[in-house]
Amino acid sequence: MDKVFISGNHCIAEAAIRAGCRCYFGYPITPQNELGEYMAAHMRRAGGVFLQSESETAAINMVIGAASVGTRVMTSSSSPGVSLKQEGLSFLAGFEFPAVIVNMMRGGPGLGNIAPAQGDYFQSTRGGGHGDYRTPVLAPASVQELADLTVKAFALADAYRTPVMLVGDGMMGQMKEPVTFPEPIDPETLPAKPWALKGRGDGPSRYQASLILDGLEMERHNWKLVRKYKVLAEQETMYESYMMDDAEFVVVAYGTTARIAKGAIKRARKDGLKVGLIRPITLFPFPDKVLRELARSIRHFLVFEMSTGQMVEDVRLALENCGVEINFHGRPGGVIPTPVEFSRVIHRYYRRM
Amino acid sequence: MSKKDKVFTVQVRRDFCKGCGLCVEYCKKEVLQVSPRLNRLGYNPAEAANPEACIGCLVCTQVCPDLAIEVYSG
Amino acid sequence: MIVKTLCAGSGGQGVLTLGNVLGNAAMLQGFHATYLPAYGAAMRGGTANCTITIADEEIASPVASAPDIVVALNQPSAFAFINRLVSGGKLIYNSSIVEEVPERHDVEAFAVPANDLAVELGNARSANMIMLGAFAKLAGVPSREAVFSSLKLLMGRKKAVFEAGCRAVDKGMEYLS
Amino acid sequence: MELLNKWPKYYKKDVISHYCPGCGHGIVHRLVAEVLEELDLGRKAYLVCPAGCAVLAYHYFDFDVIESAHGRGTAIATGAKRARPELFVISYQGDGDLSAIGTAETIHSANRGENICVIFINNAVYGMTGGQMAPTSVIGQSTMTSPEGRNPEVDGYPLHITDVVASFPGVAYAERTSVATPAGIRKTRKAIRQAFETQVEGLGYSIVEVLSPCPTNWKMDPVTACRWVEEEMVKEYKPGVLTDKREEKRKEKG
Repeated sequence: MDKVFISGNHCIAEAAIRAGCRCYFGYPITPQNELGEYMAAHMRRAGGVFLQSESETAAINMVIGAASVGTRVMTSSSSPGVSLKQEGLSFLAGFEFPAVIVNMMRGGPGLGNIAPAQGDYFQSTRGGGHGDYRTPVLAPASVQELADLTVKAFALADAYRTPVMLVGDGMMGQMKEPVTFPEPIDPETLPAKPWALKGRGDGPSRYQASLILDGLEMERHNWKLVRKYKVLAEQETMYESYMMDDAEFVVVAYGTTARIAKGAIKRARKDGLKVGLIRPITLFPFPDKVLRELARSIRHFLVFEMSTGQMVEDVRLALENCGVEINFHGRPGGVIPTPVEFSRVIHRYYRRM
Repeated sequence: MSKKDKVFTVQVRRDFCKGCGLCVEYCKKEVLQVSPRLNRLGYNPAEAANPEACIGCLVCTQVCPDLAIEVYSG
Repeated sequence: MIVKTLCAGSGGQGVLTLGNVLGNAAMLQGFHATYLPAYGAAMRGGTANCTITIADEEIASPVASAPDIVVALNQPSAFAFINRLVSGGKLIYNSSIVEEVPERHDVEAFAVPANDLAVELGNARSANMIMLGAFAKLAGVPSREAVFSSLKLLMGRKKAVFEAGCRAVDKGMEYLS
Repeated sequence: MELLNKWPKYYKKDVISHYCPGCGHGIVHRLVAEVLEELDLGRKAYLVCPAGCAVLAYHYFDFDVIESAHGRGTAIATGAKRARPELFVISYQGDGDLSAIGTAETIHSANRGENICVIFINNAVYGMTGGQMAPTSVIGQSTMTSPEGRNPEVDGYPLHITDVVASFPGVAYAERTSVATPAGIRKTRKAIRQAFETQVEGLGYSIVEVLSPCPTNWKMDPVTACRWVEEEMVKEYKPGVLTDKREEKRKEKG
């Protein structure tokens, strides 16, 4: 297929439809409105359902309904709206229903602003809602990757029976880049979901409950989820290495920040600094193994985020007892850092090596 | 044979009854009463104290929240 | 090669369309390209701007804190963005409207009377495409053919609009030759 | 000997419910199962059970059931019905669920005219959490959180949510009944049947509000609780058909 010059928000919607998503429920919030608008224009044509819900809470529960009957389903929002969806995310995780939830993060807390930010890392990777669960989180850094990871998100959701989050920010959503879309999947050809509620027909009736009053039973369910997350960590962890071959200093950044970091690293390389980048593509599961391996030979790590320091905690956890130095530089609340700024920070810490 | 002449049998599934007494209250023919003996759930279940008076109106089965009453004809 | 361009004007001048045609043209010519509109509250305030980056390698940040070229379609844009230009950068401004360009000695300024040229062409609304032609001439990318292909892709369904666009692009290119 | 009241096909056999003695849920559960059987809908039924006393309804219903978070029943029902219109979708909800925390979902699913059925159990109290005041508690009603009786100056007035949604063009059928008397139970059965037929015909949203005794939380014996429904509750919530736009809807559909 030819390349298309398309914005991130439109790209996610198109990729979702191509991935066999046939239900979308959402509520307007900037900076991801174009996603719902694209769905409104194109989903019905694909024979699917677009419905603008009365609230974020209603949207995520409509997602639960559609997921429960075996349909590939998506909702999207931005930070304050995703907070409202946390109740439903917890239920999706408990029910083990596949669904894709997009968060185009904005500045916060509260209404914050609509500029790009990465302040929802904790909320996304730590479960966010109540209870003992995690959500796989994918963090694309280009519009092409938005397309690829949207398709991946649906595949992961189905394979592991879990809600999957796709996190970007206003910049990812608004930016246009050339994209090659994958061929559309006919949802009818996807593997059957024997657990889906489709009416009992002539078979036995089934139910889906998240209330598990028996303590031991609840515990068993929780350990089952943990085992699932372990398999996810072993098989689905994704990251990108950039200029790491001879690196003596590692920058860790994701999403938009990783792009800016690449610009900074290019500059630093011109100045002769041996700097590379590890870009987590899955934020949960976090690519801790690769960081630990690197820590055998590299002593200096620097984390960039558009937050006051959230992913850095995962880096610290990954490198616990490795005896390495971990520094952090962040710009929260919707201030987009520049490659020049990042390269200055790289220089500063590099000199101390 | 008119309905009047039919014979009906009321059976309370003792261990399903929670003794709410609604069947006793609504039976116009006073067929049912609350048993003085506890059932396995610990309730005083209803029982057919006056079975021959049953006219098969099924009101008792309709007001029973626990599907604890069975009415047979013949 | 990497060219970062900021296009700015008032809402309705077709600034975002200009950026979109430019980005598509760059893609069709095989370049890496990003297009980033300013959005949100500022968008409703009557000004519009977008940043287009064209490169022959992977583009890091799509933001241009110091653009190589600024295309200013109105007076406030010329004032607001000339100072953002990188030293040695270029300002292309719509001299039909922009009466005054702030002094800056380390950048070059190019006047294009886009609205007057558009009227000459008989299509007053094509000032943005004239500016695009001027840009392509000055920047050397994208090629005339790529811009035409882009117009075809985006406006091809309306033949008259497409042809008017091509004429305007040519007019802009000619003006700066 | 012939058994006159056969066990409903879609009610699990020989399960003792967790409901308190004299609770109206058991009656409404049976009616739902009976009407599903009567209309041959059990094979494709999908029921959303609420957070509340009926949260365990899947232990009794012998067709497909999903549980919802508090108040979200009609959102889940909307998602399921939109995704698979061939399903027969019911949202079974209590008064706290439907008219407090789920008000928005109730109003908007009704206003969209979702082709679903809502069974609304109104017992004027939060049951499962132990008898707190509900939006539907009547004036003067003493509850755990209105110990001196519901005072409109502090607590507001009883919310007539079914009357509200009945006025919506998307609502094809709305009826209020009670299960406190044999006659009321017969009417409830009929109302549920009308509501179910509304969905089968594709006419839109239907709701049956059932005034239902909660002896435990009202601190009454079951018989007195039924009397309280008939003597007090019905003064606030008058039973009857609140709207029936099915004929119009049929004409619209052509």
